[in-house]
Amino acid sequence: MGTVVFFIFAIMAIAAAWGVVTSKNIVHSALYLVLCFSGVAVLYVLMNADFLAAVQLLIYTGAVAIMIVFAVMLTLRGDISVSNTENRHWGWGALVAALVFIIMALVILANPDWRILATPWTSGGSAEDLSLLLLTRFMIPFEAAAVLLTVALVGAVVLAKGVKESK
Amino acid sequence: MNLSNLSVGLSTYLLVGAMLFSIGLYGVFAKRNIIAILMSIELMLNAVNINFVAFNRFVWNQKSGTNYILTGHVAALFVIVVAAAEVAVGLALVITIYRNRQSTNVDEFNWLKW
Amino acid sequence: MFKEMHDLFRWAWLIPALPFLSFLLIAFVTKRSKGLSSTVSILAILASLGLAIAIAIGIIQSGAEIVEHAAIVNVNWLNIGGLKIDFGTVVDPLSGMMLFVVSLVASMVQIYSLGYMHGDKGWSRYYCYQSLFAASMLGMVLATNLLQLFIFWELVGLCSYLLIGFWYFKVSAREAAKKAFMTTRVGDFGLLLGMLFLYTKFGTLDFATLAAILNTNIQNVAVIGTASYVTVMAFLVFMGPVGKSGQFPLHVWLPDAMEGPTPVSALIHAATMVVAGVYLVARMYFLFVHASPSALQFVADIGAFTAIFAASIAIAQDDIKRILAYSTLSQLGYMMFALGVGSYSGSMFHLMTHAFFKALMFLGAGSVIHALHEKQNIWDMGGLWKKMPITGWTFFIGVMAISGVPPFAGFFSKDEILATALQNGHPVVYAVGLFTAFLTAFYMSRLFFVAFCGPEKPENHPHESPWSMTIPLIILAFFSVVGGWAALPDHNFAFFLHYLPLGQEYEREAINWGLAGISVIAGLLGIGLAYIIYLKKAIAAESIVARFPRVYKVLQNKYYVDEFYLWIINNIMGGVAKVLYWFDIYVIDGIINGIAFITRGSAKTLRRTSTGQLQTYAMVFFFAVVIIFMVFAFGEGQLTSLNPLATLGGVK
Amino acid sequence: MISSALPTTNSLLLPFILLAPLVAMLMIIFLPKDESKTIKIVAAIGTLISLVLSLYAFFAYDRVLGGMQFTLTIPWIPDLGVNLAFGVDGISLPMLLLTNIIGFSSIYASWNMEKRVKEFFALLLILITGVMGTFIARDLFIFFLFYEIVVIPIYIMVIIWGSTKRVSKEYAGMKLTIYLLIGSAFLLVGMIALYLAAAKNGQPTFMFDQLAQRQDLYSPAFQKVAFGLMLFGFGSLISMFPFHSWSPDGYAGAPTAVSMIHAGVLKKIGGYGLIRLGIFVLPLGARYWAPIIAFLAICNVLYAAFIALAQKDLKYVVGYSSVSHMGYVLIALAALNPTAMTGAIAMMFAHGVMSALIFSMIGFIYEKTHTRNIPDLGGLAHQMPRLAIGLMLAGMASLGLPSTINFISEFTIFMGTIHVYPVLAMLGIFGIIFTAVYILRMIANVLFGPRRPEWDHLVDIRGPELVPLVICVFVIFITGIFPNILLGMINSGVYSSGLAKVLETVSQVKMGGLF
Amino acid sequence: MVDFNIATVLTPEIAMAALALILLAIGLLIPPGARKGMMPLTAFSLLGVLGYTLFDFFHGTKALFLDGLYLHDQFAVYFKVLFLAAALLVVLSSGGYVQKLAEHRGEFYSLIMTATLGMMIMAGAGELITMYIGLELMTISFYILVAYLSDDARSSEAGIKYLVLGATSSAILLYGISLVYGLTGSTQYTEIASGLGANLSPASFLATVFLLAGLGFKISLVPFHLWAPDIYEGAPTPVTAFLAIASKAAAFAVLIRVYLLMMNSQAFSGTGQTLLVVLAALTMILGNLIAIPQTNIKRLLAYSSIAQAGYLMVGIIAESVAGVKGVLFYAMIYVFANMGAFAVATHVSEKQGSDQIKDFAGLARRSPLAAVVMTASLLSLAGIPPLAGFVGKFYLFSAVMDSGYTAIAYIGFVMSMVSVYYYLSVVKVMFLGEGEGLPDIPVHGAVKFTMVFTMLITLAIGIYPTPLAQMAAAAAQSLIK
Repeated sequence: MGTVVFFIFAIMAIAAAWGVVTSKNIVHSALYLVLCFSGVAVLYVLMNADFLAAVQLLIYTGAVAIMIVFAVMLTLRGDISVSNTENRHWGWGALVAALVFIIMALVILANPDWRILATPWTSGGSAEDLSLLLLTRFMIPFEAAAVLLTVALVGAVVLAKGVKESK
Repeated sequence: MNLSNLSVGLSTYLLVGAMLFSIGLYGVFAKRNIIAILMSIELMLNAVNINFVAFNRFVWNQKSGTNYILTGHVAALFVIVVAAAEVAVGLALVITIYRNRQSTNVDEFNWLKW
Repeated sequence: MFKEMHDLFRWAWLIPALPFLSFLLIAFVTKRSKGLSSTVSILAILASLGLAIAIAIGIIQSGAEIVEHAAIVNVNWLNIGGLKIDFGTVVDPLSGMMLFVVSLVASMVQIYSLGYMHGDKGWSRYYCYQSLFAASMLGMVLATNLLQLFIFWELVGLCSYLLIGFWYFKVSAREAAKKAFMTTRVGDFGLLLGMLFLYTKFGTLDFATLAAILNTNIQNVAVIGTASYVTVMAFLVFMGPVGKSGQFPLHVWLPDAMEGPTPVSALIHAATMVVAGVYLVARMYFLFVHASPSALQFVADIGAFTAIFAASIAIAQDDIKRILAYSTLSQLGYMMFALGVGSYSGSMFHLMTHAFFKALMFLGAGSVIHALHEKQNIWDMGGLWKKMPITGWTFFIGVMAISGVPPFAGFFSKDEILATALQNGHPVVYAVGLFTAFLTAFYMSRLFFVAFCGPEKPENHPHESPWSMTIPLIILAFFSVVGGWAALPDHNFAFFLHYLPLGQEYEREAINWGLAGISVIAGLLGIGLAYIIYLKKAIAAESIVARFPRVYKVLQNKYYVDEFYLWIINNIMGGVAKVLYWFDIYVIDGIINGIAFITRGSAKTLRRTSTGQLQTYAMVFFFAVVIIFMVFAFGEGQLTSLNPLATLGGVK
Repeated sequence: MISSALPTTNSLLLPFILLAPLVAMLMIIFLPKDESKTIKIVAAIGTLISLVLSLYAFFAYDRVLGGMQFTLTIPWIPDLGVNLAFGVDGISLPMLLLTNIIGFSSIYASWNMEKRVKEFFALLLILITGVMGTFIARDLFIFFLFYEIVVIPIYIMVIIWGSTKRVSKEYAGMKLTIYLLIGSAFLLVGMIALYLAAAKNGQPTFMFDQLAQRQDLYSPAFQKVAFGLMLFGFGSLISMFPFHSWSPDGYAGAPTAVSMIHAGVLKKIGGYGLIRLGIFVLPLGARYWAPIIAFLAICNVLYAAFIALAQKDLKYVVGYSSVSHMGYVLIALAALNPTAMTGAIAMMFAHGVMSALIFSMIGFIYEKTHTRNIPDLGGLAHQMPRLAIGLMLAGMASLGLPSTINFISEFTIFMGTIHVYPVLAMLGIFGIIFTAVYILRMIANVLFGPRRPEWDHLVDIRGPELVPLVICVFVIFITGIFPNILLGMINSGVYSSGLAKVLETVSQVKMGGLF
Repeated sequence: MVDFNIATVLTPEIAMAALALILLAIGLLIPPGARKGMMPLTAFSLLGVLGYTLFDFFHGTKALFLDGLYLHDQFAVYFKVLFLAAALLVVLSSGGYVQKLAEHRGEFYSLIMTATLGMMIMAGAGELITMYIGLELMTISFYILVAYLSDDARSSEAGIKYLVLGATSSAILLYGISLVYGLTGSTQYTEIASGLGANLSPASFLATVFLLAGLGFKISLVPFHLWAPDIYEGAPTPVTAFLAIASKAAAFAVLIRVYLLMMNSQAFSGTGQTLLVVLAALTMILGNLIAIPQTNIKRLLAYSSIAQAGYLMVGIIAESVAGVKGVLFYAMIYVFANMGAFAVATHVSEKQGSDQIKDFAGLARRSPLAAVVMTASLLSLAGIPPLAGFVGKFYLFSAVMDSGYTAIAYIGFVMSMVSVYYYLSVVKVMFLGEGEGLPDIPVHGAVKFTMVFTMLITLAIGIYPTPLAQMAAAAAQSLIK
């Protein structure tokens, strides 16, 4: 059953990702992105990362996607159906991306240690377990991440508001 | 949810990650709209997260000591945070540059060259 | 006696030092004051002359003793590992004679110049150079070793250069000076090489030591190397004299050197400097003697050829100084072949007498030129004997002397040379010498008859020169007459000098009146022929010229040797220089500039990789990642494990 | 003066010599811009102090004792083994003296400088200090440091105060700089390789003497490669064929003072380095490369002499002539025997003084006539007799006239080389003929000939302008007439520093050479 | 669990975070008229932290915190000193520049603080996730700083380029981290070292390459360098300075740590090492070559800094204490040399309104101090004695030659002499161009101080490098047991 679920959502995620990069309409791309994130969230659940799945849904499908949609709306002009076209070099892009995929896939497939099935899950993974880690071992990156978010906030404000040189 | 009897292997998960990564990469390479590029980057970061979680689940699930067992999750969490921050700044930048250039087409962002 | 004399000889260094002092004085102190400069210079050279006379007397008194034990004083000059050179003075009959001749002629010329150079702007400079020349020449004569000699040798060359180019505003003087320096430089190249080989072989350049080594070891070829090695050295050393003494083929500079003031020509290019080569060969005679016979034969051949070669040119020249110059060349050839045929003392004898009468004739010519306001063509002169009696008479003495008419000096020395040539088995050389004597008499008489005896030219207003010019003429004329008597009553200058090379016993020999008669006849024939052609005009010179137009042209153009050299210098050397310059600019520099150009060009091309398109950057980035990974994996031999078939098939 | 009165270790004499121009430079920096007279005087005093002190060093040096004297050693960068070590021996002392002679003269040769005086003299003093530093350094690192210090001031001086002729001064300056720097890049690699090889025994050092002592640490193969690198670096500096092409252009572009110092002393660092670093430390490498050096040296002599014949620009003539003369130094180095080595050092000294003199004279000519084109000049002896004397004496020295130091050094060189490379040495001696040709042609065409009215307004050199003339001529002739003053010193240097012993050892080594 | 003295050890980081927030607050709270005091305030607080860090360097003890996830060794502290010094100099030299900003001055300084904080975390990180967060903190601060002049389209363009490329590169870095995690089960350096040592698989190679690419992007290693010139050109000049100096140094701090663990794993024994050599050589060659035809001073300095990264890589390739020491030494002097150049460039572009090299014409006359400082800085970058760059290069290349890589030393030295060519072109313009009729450019206050200070330090280290060399040696020793 898990296998079926996995394949459904994995294929969904990949297909949605494909949609993101191939859709000619930027709004469609944004919606595909939401779909993709959701599919990935399901994969997290399949891998016993329930908390992460929740975070994924909240942050990505919620916050990030909404932000993107806002940005799309703010910057949209002209015909929306051609708002997201490919550039001239897309063929080369496809080639390089394919090459990257090939080496990644080869490496993954060539590694016998990774041709394994899951052992029973023993490690927890609840918000509590994670928070304990974050506040002890990963205290410094955690604090830094807090600063990082502040910086992002400030930066977004500064940039969006615009800094002018006084003449 | 009890999905303990799943039978999909690590490689498969990793392949999904790799595929998402490459698709995102393609998006970065090929899309004209800067927002689409930002979205593609999000895809790549997601692919990495799949990797982290999968490795945590399959390989290091039983590694002794509580200190280690959730490193992948923690990493994924941080990546999500960073991705969010990045996208926030990125979109703000998009707005800025749109104000300046009246465009979101990266092909036109080539004033700085040579 | 000898001991006391030896103390005198220790002071020989003063002879060059005094003129050198005067040179410094003039250069740094008195150059503003004309009178003072000339006074200083003349006083110095006269003092040197006095000393030289004293030393000469001392030498004569010392007799054979000084021949065997030359008075040598040495101080160390340079002492480094592998090279030790002394400076010193050697007093022996050879140097004594030279000292006397040089200081005498130099003083005469300097006194003469008081009149000749009167009013010249470069007066002080002139006496400055004169003093330097006297110092260098006298220093060269006194040199105890080859390097010292070479140093002064070059310095006299420098003075010659300076004095030829004394009137530096004349382009011809400038070019002549340059030519003189460059030509002699070619000879010096060989001399320098010879010196180097000598030092490497024998570890010394000291004449006495070298002679001793060669004399003692000559049998033992293993010690000093083969005779041919010595011969090579002899040839190389001989190159110096070829340049300096104007032997063929490096004779070209000497006629041009007449661009200098005439007293300079008299002093340097007739009497003293040009004989330096002869002097050098005489000094190094032991080397030539020990070399294979071909070396001396070569010297003789070159000398003889130069003698007749220059004499033949002199016939066709019209410029009074050039005639004298070619005559000098010819006489130098005489001295050289004298050495070659083994007439060592004869050569030195001729050197001395030639110095007297050639200086006399040059000064006489100078007197004429002075009187005629720089006219030098003999055909523009005429009838000068009457207007300038002193000059005329003294010049006549000179002509007689050079023509070998007894009892004038030239007769004795020339006769000794010719006699030795025949005795030592060089009949061809003898014949050449004899014919040269005939030619010499001919062209000198031609000069004399045309310039002094011919019809007066109305446009000329000659008058006798001032006393400062005539007194030296008279003194030199005196020596031109009595100079040869030194050989009397025996017929050999060696008697006078008590000197033979290699310490051989001097043998008296009587004068061979038969041979002497032949040479006198040759001289008289020459004079007679000139008399007939130029004074009597019994045979028209023009008709001879008309009969052999080519020959005349070739002679007048000095066998086109100058043209040939000029062609070589302009076309070969200049051409090579241009080609190499082209090579330097376009190939060597071109490579450098090419590298720079390639660098800049590639930089400009590579710059275009930065397209400004961020997606291109990203693609390059990931493509590079792929490539690096592939290389990495391939290099580490991991590529096979990446084979997907193997992976999927589970073949492990 | 007896040197034993001086402390033989930690003498402060050399630092003072080094510091005097530096202090003058600092004073100049703080002087106001328009006080050009004061600036020049300060510069002159600074170099004069150095000159006097180095003269004192020259005569106070104990030739009997030999070796390094007036030494000073301060550990500087301990982890690299760098010592701030100064000292002079018979090899470096003449070069030090030469530097100061030329340095002092060059100040006066630039006495008429009016453009950006302050910067000019400040840079010039840096240049002089740098060159001096290379010669008194006993430590390779310090040596190299000083050497590279001088490159940039030269560039700046060329581009600001230089002159343009066949090539632009910017090009000339850049070519000069990059050429020397690329050469020094290879040198640096060789130097590091040497340093690392010497540090194999665990005690890193840059001291020349210690590097030389550790012969057993350098394999023959290593020596070959390392010496090759040195040869490239120093060879470029001494303008060895075919790495000479910076030299004529560089000199033509440079202002007088720079040409003087560059041709006079800076170039000699190449020869000095080849002795100090190449032959002392890597004798086997030197032995291996010697035939090649000798061959290239003769190329230098003849090739450059020929090209000088075809030149019309005065500075190009002298530029190529200096390339030609360096050939003599190089072949002497290649001969690898004490006599030739003495000659080489003497030649460097002699050529230094001579070229300084000739460049200063040409500088005055250019300054007054604004041309260096030989056909445009002529008859200058009429208007400027003193300058004519200077140029002529320099020319005579250049063609190796006896009684100049140049003759003795050439002679010593030939003496040392003739039995090692007979054919090549003969070809080299043959070169003196061509030297005579182009020098005499230059002198004749510039100084002599009819008076030209267009130059009648020229004023002869006078006052301070005479200083380079007087000093250089005095040095040329006094050392030429009494050569033991200089050659005795060098000789004691060659023997007491152990160079002679090294040469003796190496000459007995059999090696498969190229010729 | 938590070490009781972690607070004392983390003082600089905490102080930086606090300062960032305080400056942010002050910037918002105080009235615009009083904002002139922002610069001195920032500078003095940075100076305080720098002083503490220096004290820490000499008197602190080596310690591991949080099970080795965060390291406090002299290596880390050395880099913190470096970052703080760079930040201080940037702040000092940017006073005039920031004055021109109508608003958000507080944020500017605050962002410099956070970027510095990110670098410090990178240097101290003992594991990859912490490192990554530090890196992102730095990078995101830089995204904003680069695009700070939001009405300047070039600045925005640089920002967007940096953001896209930076994010892509961090994605690949993350992918590498995930692979490392997958291979070894840990993100901690020491454990990775032991884990990878036994595992030589394509995956470990891929992880290595991805990590190298991610970090190589930051140090602008060829072929991951293409972003640098564009971003350097577009960014505000002080930001460019900071970006070129500090962010590169931070990436090197990480690279050294990561590389040393890779080194243990044999992954870099054969081909890997060769690859690095080739990349370093390419970096030196391309950086120096492309710099030649540049006409914009910032772009020129960008390519120059690419080349400098190549030199620094050489020290890493040496795989020895000496090599690391060389990198540390060179990185420090690089701060001062580059800072001097950028201070002048900032000042001139502020007065002149242009970054074109031709606008430096006659600077030697218009502002002798600036011209001299620029010359000294550029020549130090080129490695001309007696300036510090020479000694630095000497350390680097002697280390790499000692490890047996002579070829790269040739390339390095030759290319650094080629670099003299374009540095001298700038010098030429400054000294030769007369700049007719242009007014003098006076230099005052903090900017003057920065210029003089950097030049003096460059000169002083070049003449007497021992103190810095000892510091670098101590730091390198603390890293490698």
